Amino acid sequence: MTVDNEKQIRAVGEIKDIRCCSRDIFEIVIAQSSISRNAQPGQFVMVKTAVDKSDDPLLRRPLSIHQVQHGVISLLFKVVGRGTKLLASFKQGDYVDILGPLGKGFAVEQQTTHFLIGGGMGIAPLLFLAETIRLERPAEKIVILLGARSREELVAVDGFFAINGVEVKIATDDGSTGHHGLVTELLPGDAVGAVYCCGPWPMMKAVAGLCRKQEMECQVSIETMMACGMGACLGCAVQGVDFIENGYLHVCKDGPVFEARKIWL
Amino acid sequence: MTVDNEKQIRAVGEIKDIRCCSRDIFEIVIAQSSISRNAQPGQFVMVKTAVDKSDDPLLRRPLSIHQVQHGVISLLFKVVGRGTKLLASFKQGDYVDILGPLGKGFAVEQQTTHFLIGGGMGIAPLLFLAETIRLERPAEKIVILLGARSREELVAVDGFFAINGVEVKIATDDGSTGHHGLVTELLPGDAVGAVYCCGPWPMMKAVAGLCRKQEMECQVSIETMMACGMGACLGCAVQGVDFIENGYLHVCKDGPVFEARKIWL
Amino acid sequence: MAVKKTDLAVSIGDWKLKNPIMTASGTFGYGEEFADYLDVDSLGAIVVKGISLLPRTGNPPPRVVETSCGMLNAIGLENVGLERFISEKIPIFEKYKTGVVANILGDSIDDYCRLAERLSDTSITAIEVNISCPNVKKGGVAFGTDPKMAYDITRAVRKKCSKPLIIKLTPNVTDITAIALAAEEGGADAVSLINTLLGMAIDIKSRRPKLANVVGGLSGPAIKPIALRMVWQVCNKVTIPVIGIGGISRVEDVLEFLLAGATAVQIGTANLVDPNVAGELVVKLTAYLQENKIENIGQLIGSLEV
Amino acid sequence: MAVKKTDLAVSIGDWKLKNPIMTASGTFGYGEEFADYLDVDSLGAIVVKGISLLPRTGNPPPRVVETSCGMLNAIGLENVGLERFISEKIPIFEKYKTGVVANILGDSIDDYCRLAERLSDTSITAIEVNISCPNVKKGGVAFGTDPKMAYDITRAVRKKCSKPLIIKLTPNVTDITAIALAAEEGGADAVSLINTLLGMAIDIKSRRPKLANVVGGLSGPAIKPIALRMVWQVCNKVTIPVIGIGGISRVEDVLEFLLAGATAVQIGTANLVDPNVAGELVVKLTAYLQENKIENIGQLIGSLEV
Ligand SMILES: Cc1cc2nc3c(=O)[nH]c(=O)nc-3n(C[C@H](O)[C@H](O)[C@H](O)COP(=O)(O)OP(=O)(O)OC[C@H]3O[C@@H](n4cnc5c(N)ncnc54)[C@H](O)[C@@H]3O)c2cc1C
Ligand SMILES: Cc1cc2nc3c(=O)[nH]c(=O)nc-3n(C[C@H](O)[C@H](O)[C@H](O)COP(=O)(O)OP(=O)(O)OC[C@H]3O[C@@H](n4cnc5c(N)ncnc54)[C@H](O)[C@@H]3O)c2cc1C
Ligand SMILES: Cc1cc2nc3c(=O)[nH]c(=O)nc-3n(C[C@H](O)[C@H](O)[C@H](O)COP(=O)(O)O)c2cc1C
Ligand SMILES: Cc1cc2nc3c(=O)[nH]c(=O)nc-3n(C[C@H](O)[C@H](O)[C@H](O)COP(=O)(O)O)c2cc1C
Ligand code: FES
Ligand code: FES
Repeated sequence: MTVDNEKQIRAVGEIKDIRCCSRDIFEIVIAQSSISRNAQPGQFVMVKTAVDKSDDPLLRRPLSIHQVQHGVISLLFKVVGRGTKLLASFKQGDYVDILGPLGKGFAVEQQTTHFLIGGGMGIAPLLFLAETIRLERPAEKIVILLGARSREELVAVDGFFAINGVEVKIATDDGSTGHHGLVTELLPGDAVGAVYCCGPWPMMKAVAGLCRKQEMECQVSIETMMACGMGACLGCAVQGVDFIENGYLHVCKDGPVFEARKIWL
Repeated sequence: MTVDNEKQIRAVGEIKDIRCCSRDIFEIVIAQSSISRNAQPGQFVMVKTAVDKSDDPLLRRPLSIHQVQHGVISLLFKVVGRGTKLLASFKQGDYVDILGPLGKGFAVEQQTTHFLIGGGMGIAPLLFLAETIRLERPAEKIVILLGARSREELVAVDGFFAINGVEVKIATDDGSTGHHGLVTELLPGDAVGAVYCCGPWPMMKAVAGLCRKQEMECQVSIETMMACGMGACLGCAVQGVDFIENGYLHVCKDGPVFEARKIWL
Repeated sequence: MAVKKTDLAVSIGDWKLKNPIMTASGTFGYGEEFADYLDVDSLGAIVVKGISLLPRTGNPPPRVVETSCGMLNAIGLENVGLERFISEKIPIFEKYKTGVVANILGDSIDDYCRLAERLSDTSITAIEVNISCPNVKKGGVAFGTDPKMAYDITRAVRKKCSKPLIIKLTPNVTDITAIALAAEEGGADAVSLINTLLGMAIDIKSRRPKLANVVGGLSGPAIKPIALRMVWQVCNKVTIPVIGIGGISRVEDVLEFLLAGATAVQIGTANLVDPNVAGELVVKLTAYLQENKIENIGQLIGSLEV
Repeated sequence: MAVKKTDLAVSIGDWKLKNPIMTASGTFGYGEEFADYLDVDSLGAIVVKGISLLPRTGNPPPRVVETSCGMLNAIGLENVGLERFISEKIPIFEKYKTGVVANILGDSIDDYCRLAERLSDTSITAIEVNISCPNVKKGGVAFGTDPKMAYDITRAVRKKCSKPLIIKLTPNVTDITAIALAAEEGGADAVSLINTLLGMAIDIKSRRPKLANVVGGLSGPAIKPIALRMVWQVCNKVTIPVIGIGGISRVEDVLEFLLAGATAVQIGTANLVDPNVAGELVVKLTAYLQENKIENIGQLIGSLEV
């Protein structure tokens, strides 16, 4: 089944670990050397959640690559429907069928400071991104701004503290930890550098707006419904600013990461 | 979900044990006090094999009650398709959704000798039957005749040896254990008593034929495709000898156990 | 403020159902089979196994086969016939404190008329006409595949039927709205849809069809999107109540059909899998209305925004 | 005895395919998307995304939604248009060592004719005509729902088309055999079926359709029994080759369609789930023939015993 050509593959990986981080948020660690070798931060995998011999749920589910280590990838996901519910019931030692790495990830260029802004499950791709920036650009500053509804919804923050010289700031809607308010309020009005953002639409819209004002480069990671995740079905359409001339963009191929100024947010 | 009224119920039972008896034959032990209390030998349960949140496979699978003990029932099944394959992947501690006890089981009356004849997976309902006869009629003789393709396919025989004063005879097609030949050849030509038979059609036909000749009462347990197992869909039709006058019999309600002389075998 | 009672009642003509959850013909026996699993009286109504003038033995086995998220059946309308239905089954129904709908089928318009006329004299609550059956006089084309035939049969039965009259539509057509309109014009009090979609399965080992009848009717979750589309289309065309059927097993499914415009729904194949499901759906639908502070189920019906 | 080579080749008119496994339009991109997952050249043929005279942006999102064992799509026939197709895509196809079928769509018979004429001058192997599209001149009724329109469009396109001509049928009809016969009479070299079944899904939270287009096409394992029944019915009526499509994902599915009489099959939604599936099916089909000592795939085709 594995077509390992150092590019996109379909492979079955053993689950090395699966654990509940909070009420309905899980981290799953899957052994997959090819994907872990080729993945870029911001890319995702398509995960089959149906058990063998069952055709339901039919479609795979897109999940961002959360972290990459020694031949394994880890995913951080929230149970929102039946696919993620099924995935949460997988056990260590089970095998899971995945496609990846898929899509265009974050572009990291030289900057004074890298601001990684995550809201809710938007935190998922940011750990891999932070680790990559630290590795490739050891001298540049990394600031992580995380927003969540409450302390309970704020998971997987520890990973960031383990990275050298990373500053982490937190905001919660209910004030149960960190700043009481929106994550956008954590971005200094005089900030200079690049912004990488993943979260709910209103948050990304707000962040993109701030960046436009402060003339910062901003990349956002977009979510849509996806059937294939690999550019075949054209299901994942989203309007770019050049929609009238060039038609829809396709999140799984052209994204999921886009320059904010190229998308209608 | 449980509607426990000492009759048929739909209930979720915890899997106390699941083990592979041979290559593709499994025994599963399910905690279900109501079903274990009400079950009669020859009755069956309908088991949901799809995992929670999946609609596929849609239908339940009929399995005979193999044994009943202290609040648990056990099932003995062979993996033949996707439903049984899924069931085999359940683990101890998982919960399984079952309906039961269903159908009409074996009728046990006073006899000099009770011959229990099983072929292949037809062994499944016979252990519960043997234990019931022993309990209800301690003085009567029980003879178990078992046929299988080979030694490997012959499973769950030990249970019979544990029953007081039971005689067990074995035949295999390849002679790898017991008599080299058909299980029907194990029935003495001068046998007197009642016959209870479960196995492939050709075997049940042969046994029914012998019984007719030897004027023995013979009950057979029939398998058909079933959708509901409870008399609602009329999917499980089979011709009785009075078909012209009365139409089809329905295996899940009128059976699965029938007097051999009332069925077109 | 006092908690207002949630009102789940819906109407089909003069007939008031305590809630919109019905069972579908052929999947709920005569109700008694389900007595161990649920309280039949808690349902809005039950529709019993299709009934013909004379008893039918139905098709030879195999009659059912599973498919992906669905099943095919070719029961062949096995039933006890009108007379035994009246003498043996109706006394059972009289104990139920809910509506009992007789589903009727025949080979000719005359068959249907005689069934409707006779049943109108019984305690049956309503009559549902299964027009997916082949019209023997027209070379076996199903009544329900032609608007003219659908109109003719509805009109003829309407004259003989003093009970609420439901015409049950087949989905195996190019334009189901044309058939629904014909039924409305013919005098139906409601239409119910969909019946099963014609399907087939083959056993590759024996190289034979899996059903003795070769083809059979597809039902279950697999067909839900088609059923919902047809219900929505029909609700946009007719003014009489529409009863939604097809792949309903969860309360979310019930809500989808109500939002699309169905006044009530019928639960079919799901009964065969989970015999208590119809009762559970009444409970869950009630809870949904309460949680969402919807006082009257009418507020949901047809409230889809497109 | 020397082991004979297994022959999987099938023919559609003069066109010989090395095996009967094709991919279905709209589910395999232009082939290149799948290069990482399988060897496109190992397939019998690929059918590429439907193409219109002018580029189309397609429908607004959401465009896809999952259903039980199936999916609904309302892509809206997004494509790059004929000119870019010829200049950008055909050069890619020329590298493939397998047949490439162009799937065409339009608003009028004239559209289809111009597409067929222009593509006949290219290196495309064959042309498949998607007649599920609405006929703008006839008030938007799909060409494929009326035998007369199906005949007219086939006949007109046939005159302009020098390549093998496949007419792709919609299942949303009362009698698909009538449409298939019309296509045969109109001069088609083959018919392919089925396209998607019209379906719908509703989001109960927002009370809005899950697809921006409200309705969409249902595909996947859920529809396989319907597709197989239609293929079998059509195979019993027409003499031209039939290409089976609908819910095929396993080698058993392929065999069911071949037994029912299909000369070849197309894999659709399954490509979206398992991008290497079509390649695997070629391998598994070959293995099946070898294990069962079937020398020629022709021995399987139509060998169902009813
Ligand atoms: C590129 C990409 C990366 C993602 N990364 C992550 C991640 O790292 N962690 C995480 O928790 N989630 C992530 N998501 C979202 C995740 O894919 C969905 O939550 C998941 O598919 C829902 O599946 P389900 O079966 O549990 O829910 P369903 O029962 O299918 O649906 C439940 C809800 O989720 C929405 N939904 C369903 N499928 C998708 C989909 N494909 N994309 C977006 N929304 C959907 C539905 O509209 C519905 O409201 C990502 C999505 C995309 C497109
Ligand atoms: C009353 C009754 C009691 C049974 N008891 C046992 C038992 O104790 N142990 C045991 O191993 N098996 C038993 N069976 C058979 C068992 O139900 C089937 O093997 C099982 O349903 C197959 O499911 P599957 O999904 O694995 O196979 P599928 O993939 O559904 O089919 C594989 C093969 O099994 C046959 N099959 C499928 N469903 C049924 C069915 N409902 N009844 C009969 N054959 C079927 C099919 O024709 C096919 O050839 C019993 C059957 C009945 C009717
Ligand atoms: C086993 C079975 C028997 C059926 N018998 C009848 C019948 O006698 N009369 C009828 O009008 N519909 C009959 N139907 C169709 C159902 O009432 C219903 O319209 C159809 O199954 C779609 O609903 P579902 O997907 O919820 O099952 C039958 C369906 C099944 C599965
Ligand atoms: C996302 C998607 C896009 C499709 N686009 C086209 C198309 O452009 N032209 C066409 O003739 N059929 C199109 N189809 C229909 C398929 O080719 C096929 O007929 C249908 O999906 C049934 O097969 P399946 O169940 O194997 O998917 C499309 C199907 C899907 C799922
Ligand atoms: S999800 Fe299929 S093209 Fe993007
Ligand atoms: S299996 Fe449904 S009536 Fe017997």
